[in-house]
Amino acid sequence: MAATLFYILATVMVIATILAITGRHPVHAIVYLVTSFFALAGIFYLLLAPLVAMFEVIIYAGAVMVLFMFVIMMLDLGHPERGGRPALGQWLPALLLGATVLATISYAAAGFAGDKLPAMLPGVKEFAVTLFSRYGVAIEVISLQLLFAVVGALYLGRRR
Amino acid sequence: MPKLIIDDIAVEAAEGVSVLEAAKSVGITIPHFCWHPALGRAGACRVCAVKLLDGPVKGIQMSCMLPAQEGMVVSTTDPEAVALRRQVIEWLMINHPHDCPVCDEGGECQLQDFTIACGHGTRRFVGPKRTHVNQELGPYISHEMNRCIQCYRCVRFYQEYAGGSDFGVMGSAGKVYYGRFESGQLESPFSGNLVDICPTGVFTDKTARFRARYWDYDMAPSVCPGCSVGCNITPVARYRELLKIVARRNDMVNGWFICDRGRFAPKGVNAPSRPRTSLVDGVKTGREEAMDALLRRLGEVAELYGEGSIAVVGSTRLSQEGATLLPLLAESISAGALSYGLSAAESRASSGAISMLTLENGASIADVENADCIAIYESDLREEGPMLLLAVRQAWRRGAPVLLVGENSPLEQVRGVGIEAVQLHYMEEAPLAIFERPVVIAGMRHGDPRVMAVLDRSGARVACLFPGPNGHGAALLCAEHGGIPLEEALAKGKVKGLVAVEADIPAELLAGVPFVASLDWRETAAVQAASVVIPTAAWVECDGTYVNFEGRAQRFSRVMKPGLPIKELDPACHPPRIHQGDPPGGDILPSWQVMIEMIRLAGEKVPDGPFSGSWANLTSLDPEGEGEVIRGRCRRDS
Amino acid sequence: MAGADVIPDPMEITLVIAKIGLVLLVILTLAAYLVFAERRILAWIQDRKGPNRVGPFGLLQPLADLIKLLTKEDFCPPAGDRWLFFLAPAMAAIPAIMTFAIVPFGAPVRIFGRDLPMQVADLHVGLLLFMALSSIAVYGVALGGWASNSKYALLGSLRGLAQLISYELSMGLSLVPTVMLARSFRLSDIVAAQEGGWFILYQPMAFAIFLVSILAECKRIPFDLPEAEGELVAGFHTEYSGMRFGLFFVGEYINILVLGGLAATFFLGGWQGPLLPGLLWFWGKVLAFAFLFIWIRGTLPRLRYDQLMHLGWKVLTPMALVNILATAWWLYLAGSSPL
Amino acid sequence: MRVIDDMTAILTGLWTTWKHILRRPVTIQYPEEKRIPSPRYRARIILTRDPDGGERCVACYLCSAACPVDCISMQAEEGEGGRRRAAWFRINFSRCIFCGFCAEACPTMAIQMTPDYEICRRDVMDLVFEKEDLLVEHCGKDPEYNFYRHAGIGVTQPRGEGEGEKPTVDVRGLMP
Repeated sequence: MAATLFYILATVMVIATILAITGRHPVHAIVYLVTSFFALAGIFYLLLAPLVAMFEVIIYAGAVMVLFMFVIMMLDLGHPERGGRPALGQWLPALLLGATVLATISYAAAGFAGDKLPAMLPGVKEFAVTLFSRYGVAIEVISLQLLFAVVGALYLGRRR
Repeated sequence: MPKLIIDDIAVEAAEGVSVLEAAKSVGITIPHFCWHPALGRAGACRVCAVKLLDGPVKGIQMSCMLPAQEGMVVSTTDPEAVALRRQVIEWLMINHPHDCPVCDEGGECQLQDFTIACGHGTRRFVGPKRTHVNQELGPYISHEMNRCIQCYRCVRFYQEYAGGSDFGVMGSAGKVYYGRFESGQLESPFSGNLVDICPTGVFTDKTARFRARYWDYDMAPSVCPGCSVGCNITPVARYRELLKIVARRNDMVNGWFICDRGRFAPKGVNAPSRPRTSLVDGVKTGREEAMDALLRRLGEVAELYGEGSIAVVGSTRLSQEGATLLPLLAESISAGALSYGLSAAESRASSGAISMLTLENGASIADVENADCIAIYESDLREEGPMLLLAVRQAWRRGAPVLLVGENSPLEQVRGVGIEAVQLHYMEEAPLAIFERPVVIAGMRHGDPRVMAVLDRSGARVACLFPGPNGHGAALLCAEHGGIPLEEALAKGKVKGLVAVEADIPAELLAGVPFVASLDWRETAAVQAASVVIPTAAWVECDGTYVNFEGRAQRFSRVMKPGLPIKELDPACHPPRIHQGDPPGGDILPSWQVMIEMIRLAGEKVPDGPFSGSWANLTSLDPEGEGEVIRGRCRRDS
Repeated sequence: MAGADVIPDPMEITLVIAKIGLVLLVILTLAAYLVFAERRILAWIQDRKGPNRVGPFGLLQPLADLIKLLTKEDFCPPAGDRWLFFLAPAMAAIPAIMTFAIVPFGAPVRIFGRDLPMQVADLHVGLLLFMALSSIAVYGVALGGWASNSKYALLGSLRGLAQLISYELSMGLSLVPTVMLARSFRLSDIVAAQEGGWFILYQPMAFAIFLVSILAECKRIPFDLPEAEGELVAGFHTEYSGMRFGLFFVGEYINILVLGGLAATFFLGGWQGPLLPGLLWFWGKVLAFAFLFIWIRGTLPRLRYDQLMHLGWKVLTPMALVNILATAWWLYLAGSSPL
Repeated sequence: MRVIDDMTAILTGLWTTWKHILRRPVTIQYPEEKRIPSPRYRARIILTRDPDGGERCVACYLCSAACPVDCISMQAEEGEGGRRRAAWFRINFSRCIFCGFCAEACPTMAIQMTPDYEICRRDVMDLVFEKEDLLVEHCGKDPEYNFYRHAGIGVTQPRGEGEGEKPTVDVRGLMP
């Protein structure tokens, strides 16, 4: 049952991602990408990582892509979908990088093929404890960075 | 040329002009009733008061009585003048019956306009009003004396200008009465102008009584189709019905007035029997089918009786547009004869006149009015050109003798306008040579073409009264294209098919013709005899051009849409419950457009418009303008 | 794949499906009547009578509205993006309905010898799922407005986008203290944690922030800027007609019910309450929230856009952050079990 | 404290609306309950008669001229006794905007407006009212006025016998 679900979700994800890359209209591309995120979240859930699944949706689909869309809608980009297809030369670096990533993943997958996943993944509590004790400093540094960004945004947006 | 200042505007007035006219020339209208451009001043109404602030005269003055003088400073808005005008108009309104809602003058009434302009609103006088009994003035003019403001315009026109003797002024002071000395029809052939000239509703047009209001009228500049004088008129229509005709000013032709015949004579536009739909053998069809049938039958006639057995007949009431296309139509259907509807006598006299007239020796109405001797040759002006009679009277008032030459110039015609005239037998007897500006008015009905040559040599200006409103144009084209009288064509016995385009052919001439087709808007003998009838638009329903007796081409505009008048519609059809574009019977074209369609159907090359070639300069005539004189074309062309 | 390969009990599946069906029925009916109730209550507030013609007291009005919407022309602007235009209403309505899956709407009952929780899915990350779904609902507004290819719709959807992601932040932050108090993301745990006292007593500030934020999330007056009929015709759904408009509309009212239910769950003890059965308590609280929403709509005027952003970013978000800090300090000082 | 002021303002608003929830609605249930507008209300147009029972309308065309939407049309004709009257008179109520200019323009008080506002019809064409539909058997709002008694043209009475008129002038009399 879970395997069936996985294959369905994986197919959806791959197709949606391909469409997101090849789609010529930015808004359509975003919709495909969000679909892909959903499928990914489903796969995380199947992998007994519901927390990651939720964060995937909240942060990527719910925040990042929405901001993307906001910018696309705010700035009238005209009709980029009517532009010409990228030339072969422009495809090459992407193909090259894609092949490298694919090869790496294949190698890694082959290496881990025999390993068993742990029977129970850590829950929210364990996750939090690890995050805030072991990686506490890093988290604080990142959050400070975000705070700077917020203060900077407020500064830029202040009334003169 | 005195220079004066009116309401802070510097005006240079013509010599001898009144202050009122000087103000009018710069667009300042001073209220007035008794003053009229054609009748001059009387000083009777007292509403044209202005105040002179500086100059040779000072204080309140009547502007119509006061000649414009150098250095005058005139104020029309001075409080004193305004107050006087308001008081005067209040006096004039004291006895007014206040019946504007039922008065036909309402909306086009000078008294209404100037009462408002002078600032009089509410009647303050509480005493009783003076009343009068009305007179029965015949079928054309209705009389309502209670509305009178005693401006004397009617009497001045009727007795002085038009020479009538049966109408005048009676009584004195508050009893002043304008009317006939006893009830009965007005005798003057120009009595209808009382309607136009009365500034209020004493005289109104009985034929259009209680029909419509000025703001609802369909109006357009037009030309009278009554005779060859070509008086400028404004036909008034409402609900696709011609209601009445009003004179339109054109100083080169009729001035301010028109005759009763042009104003009241039935024009046939509203006639219920008027052809409104195309007929083939008495069966209603569409216009296209009727034209197809007409061409087919003409082909059959030509096949049966041989080439040249068809005659195309026009008339002198066909507009110049139609008349110029007539030869093209004749050519396209291979007609053997072309006629312009002139009788044999008319044809001879007209061709003589055409070859004699030049730009120099033709007389206009203004020439008649300024003549110092007038000879009327073989003509009854009451029939052939009534407005010339009025012009003759103006010349006679200035001292010009009037000679009536020939048997067909009855003495009665001049009696109606109060002229004394001398009768002669022959043109040669007239001592024209001793006068400086003699004018001969020659009738074409009984005229002798040989006399035309005599006139040409006499040095007098000549006014040739062609038959019909476009007689001059028809005669010009007749000479150009070799038209012949229909009698002659029929006499040869070859004509077996007739195409009558607005032609008034006597029934006896039609009797022997096997095939007759008619394009007309009147129910003529030709329409009754025709097996194919195509209705055309009447003169008020289309644009067109008439060439008047002196050779002045004048454009008339469409007054109303063609179609059955609402009055004649079945009550069930009005208001229309289904909305449609054309009213019933509205699908008709002017005759010249029907002719172009037929030329196209016959497979000939279609001209761009009615006027091409040497006539092209007529295309741009302005209906509001004075017209263009095209007299003497033949001499110039040859 | 390892993990969840357990064959579920068919009985359980049947019950779950039955629960889903029941909840769906109740929610849709309630949403329909919420529309009617809003029209009547607004009318009363404005001294009018409201719809009272269809059926007794106008009670069949929702049916009449449904028939009208169903029979109207389904129109897409010629220059619009057809595909997204038709997708958007569903993206607005479905997350709202899905969210209700995690809301516990009554005390667990024993049926067929087993404990049956009155909740469709008792996820242990339930609160996060709510956050995830509410962030997805943004797409409905954004895509609907953009796909209409109309200036009013586009402006409405831009406003909607900015408003929804802004207030989602303060909403999420205001919920952190409840999680800290309940020590779980699981909604049934949160309800259970309030047995001794409703969280509104401990967290009035968080409740206030949450209440304002859900008003904004529902796009209700005084935060209805994405629709703003006085300025933008009908905002992001200007170009919609018929049942697609109906979907937007129903989605909005389901959202009211769901957010009311969540507010009850997070701060008012969920289905808990004395004397009366849990189901009644829960639905009573939900309807009380719904009434509050309508009442506020009948009272307050619409904010200006800068006021809206000011309130969200400069008032609610800092307040929520301060509240989290304060709660953390309090919990730290009070020890492991403050309640 | 601004916050407290703001809160009070919001709560006051909520309290006000709460009070109105409990108040009786002012709505009138139209087809069941009807209001009677004031006599000056501008609705369905009628053509009234004078006190003697004659048609007041003299078809002077002033109402059709005053009408800003051109919904009035008529044709005048001469009736019995020299009375001017309308051969047909038509008001297209589907166009009428009930501005009342026609009634204001009417010099004979013939055209008047009534408080009858229920003039809906199933068919638009039924909103075209003819003279028969417009003419009523009473004087409307001006019970005494009779135009022809004042207009000195001798239609309802011999000339010189109307209100405020001297006997007719004898033109042939010699007295000044």
